[in-house]
Amino acid sequence: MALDKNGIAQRIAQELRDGWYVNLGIGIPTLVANYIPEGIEVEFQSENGVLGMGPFPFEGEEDADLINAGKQTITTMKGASFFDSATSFAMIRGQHVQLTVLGAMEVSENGDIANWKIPGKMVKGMGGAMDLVASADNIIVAMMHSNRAGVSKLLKACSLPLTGVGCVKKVVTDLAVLEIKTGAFHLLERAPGVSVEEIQAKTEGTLIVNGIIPEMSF
Amino acid sequence: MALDKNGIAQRIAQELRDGWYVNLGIGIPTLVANYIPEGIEVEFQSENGVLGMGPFPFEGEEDADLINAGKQTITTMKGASFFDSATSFAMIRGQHVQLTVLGAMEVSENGDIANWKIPGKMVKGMGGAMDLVASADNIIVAMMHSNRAGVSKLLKACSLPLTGVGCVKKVVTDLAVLEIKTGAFHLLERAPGVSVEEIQAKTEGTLIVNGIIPEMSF
Amino acid sequence: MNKVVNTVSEAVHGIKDNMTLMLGGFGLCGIPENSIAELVRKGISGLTCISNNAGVDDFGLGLLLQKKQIKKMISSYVGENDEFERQMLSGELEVDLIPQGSLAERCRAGGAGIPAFYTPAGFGTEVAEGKEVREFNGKPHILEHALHADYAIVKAWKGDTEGNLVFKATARNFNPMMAMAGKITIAEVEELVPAGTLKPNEIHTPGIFVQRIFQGARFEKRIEQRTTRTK
Amino acid sequence: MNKVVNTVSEAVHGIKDNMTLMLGGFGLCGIPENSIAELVRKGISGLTCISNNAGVDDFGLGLLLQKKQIKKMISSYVGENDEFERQMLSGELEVDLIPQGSLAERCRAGGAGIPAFYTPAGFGTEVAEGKEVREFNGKPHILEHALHADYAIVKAWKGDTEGNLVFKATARNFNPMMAMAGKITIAEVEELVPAGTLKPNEIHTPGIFVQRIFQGARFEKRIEQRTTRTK
Repeated sequence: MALDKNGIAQRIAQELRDGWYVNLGIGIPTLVANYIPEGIEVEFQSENGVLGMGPFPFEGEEDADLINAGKQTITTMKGASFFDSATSFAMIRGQHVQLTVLGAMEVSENGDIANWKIPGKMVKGMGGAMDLVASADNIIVAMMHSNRAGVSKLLKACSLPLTGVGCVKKVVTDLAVLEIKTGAFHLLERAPGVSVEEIQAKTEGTLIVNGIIPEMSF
Repeated sequence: MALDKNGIAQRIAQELRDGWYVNLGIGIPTLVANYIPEGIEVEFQSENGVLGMGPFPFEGEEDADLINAGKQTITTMKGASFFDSATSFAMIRGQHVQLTVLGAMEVSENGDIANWKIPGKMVKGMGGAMDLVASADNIIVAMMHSNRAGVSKLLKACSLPLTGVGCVKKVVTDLAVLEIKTGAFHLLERAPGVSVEEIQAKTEGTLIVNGIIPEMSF
Repeated sequence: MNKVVNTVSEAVHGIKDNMTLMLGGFGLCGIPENSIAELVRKGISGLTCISNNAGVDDFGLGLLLQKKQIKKMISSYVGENDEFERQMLSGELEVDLIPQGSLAERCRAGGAGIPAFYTPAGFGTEVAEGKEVREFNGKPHILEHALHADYAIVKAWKGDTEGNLVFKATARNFNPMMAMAGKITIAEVEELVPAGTLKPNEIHTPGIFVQRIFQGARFEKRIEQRTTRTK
Repeated sequence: MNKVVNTVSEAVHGIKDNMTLMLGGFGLCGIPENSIAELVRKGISGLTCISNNAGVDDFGLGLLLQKKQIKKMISSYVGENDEFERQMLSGELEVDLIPQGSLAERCRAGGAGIPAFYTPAGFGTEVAEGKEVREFNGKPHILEHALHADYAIVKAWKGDTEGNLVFKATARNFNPMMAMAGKITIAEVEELVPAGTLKPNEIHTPGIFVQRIFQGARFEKRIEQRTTRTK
């Protein structure tokens, strides 16, 4: 059965390593914070200027001056720090953040990503996404395998304006975990009960299936 | 009579304007702080990371963590701030400092300055001088008119390695106040009792003497 | 060096039609709301606004957009504003979208006398069109230029009479870099204190970057996405 | 994220002959004196040291110079050190002199992922030799590249177990930028406090830039130019 958004987040959380600083994008990536594996300590950076983000505040304890990059009210953990936007992107561009998780509209088999613009229809802007994808060594895209119209989001080439080129290394969708290398999507894991055939059918880009593909385990 | 170092500093202090941020170099420039005209408020920046420098501390009140760019112990005034070296030079390079006063070994008639190196003999380094002279709109050089061997320091062309090109606008020496423009030293004022002839004799570069040259007044 | 002006009207004095402004803030967090209200009241138009976001329909820069006082926006993300999207898609509003990190760095560069720098952000995208590309350490980078403004308007938590500023939490965001990059920088603060009150070690923006400072009459500090958990 | 190491020996573990180090400080102010002493003790040699100054004959980096452990210095001002001048003029020591502002900005650039930037400092001088010159706004600028180091060693006033740092007065100087630019950054602090003790708003260097932190056993904090006035 395909994963829901929480399932995707939970699977991505397994990629976390002790001691990492992590930037989580808006949407599914934000949910990753709810599934940090036991015994592992990570710290969350938000590009609007905070390191050591904590959970949402209790009602009545919201602070208008304390938000994340999604403009949501947040709290901070012990050892948190605040800084300006230039310093925040110094952390990102300077590769001090070990993992970036973000959403996408399209990902191509060579690791291109598009997530900021639909010409003539929607232009919200790239926010920090272009800096994040151009800088980070370790980028995981969290998204549904197909869009609402049922069209694959894992493509031979992106059709939408790009956010970054050749930068995505791993994609976790509701159906699968895929690694991008040698110009193709390499299938690593299937969602529980989802067949290789279904993944193949819903992947427009080149899919490499090597040997037996295990199910994700939680 | 030629001015002493304090006289030079006192004359330069007359150039200060209310509300200016000022960077004073090591040596004669440091003395300028002792002669701020009445009714004028200026704030001193030191490039090692302090704005709002005050006088030297009383004996026993020195703080090893509080020094100026000459490594001397200092104090701070009300409203002072500390910052890192990158921010300090952002102030300088970004032209937020209204006046820079520094010493020189040589100045040329087109505004070049040399003050950091004597090949084969002395190489102390340029410190912040190259950033200061390349950035500041308003640079005054404070120096003796001739060196210890009696050789003019106001030259047609500098013989020593340059600190900056075409950047010095004004020079105040023990003998004169001179403006640099149109590729020449323009004599503006004489030290009390010093003749135009003496200044002419001790200036190797082109000296323009236009009309009657007044004595400096203190 | 006393930088205090008594009213918001005095603070924005000199801002004229068709000027370029920088405005601090991220979303509605840390925005100079008193100054924005005054610009709306004065009806200054044809403005080019450099600001990470464009407010929401009825708050922040959205208020200036409603009145069509903005000619051009230079931002990184404008996704919370229907009127913005309408004006942009209809071509009434010029928009220059810039990666957030490049926007922050370009403002800092403007204030720091760095005319241009290389960044990997945006290579291979629309953002790189017409820009020089150069490889460093085997990785392509694009050349980005400094941004400057006639006036920068920032919002701080506390400020002293000399223009020294302290920001609170994530309301800091773009404010410090924009303070550096304005020909004239106006700071509105929640609390104006005498010089000497703020510890020199804890000042975020030294007063040298600020030309005018005033205590805002009222701060709504609206929350854009109130998000809570249950006990 | 606990970054605490217990001894200076553990802190400098992994620093080997011929590596490139950044060392914070301006003159003798804000230098990591415990770590320097340990490098002297361990006899690590062939070092390239990026540091604004080179200490004095018998303190700071001067101690490493005395023992000829430094192959190359990258500095802006080295005028307080006779042994330095002797080694440089004799050719025993390579020296790369850099304008102080460019040095600071190049360290920051290294930490911030900016591979290169333009600055007016040094145009028309020896410093510009071999460097690209480009005009911006009618003024010539030179291209300067980012600096990086295998290890950056900084000194802070207070630090917490997560590596967050606060500096005191002008002992801040180059320390924050160098902390950003080290592959591994070691912070020695006068006072090590538990996480949560330092206010998030008052932290100068966020812990993300620091990999190891320890409380120095002893700080001499020598004054280079004791200057006083009389009452």
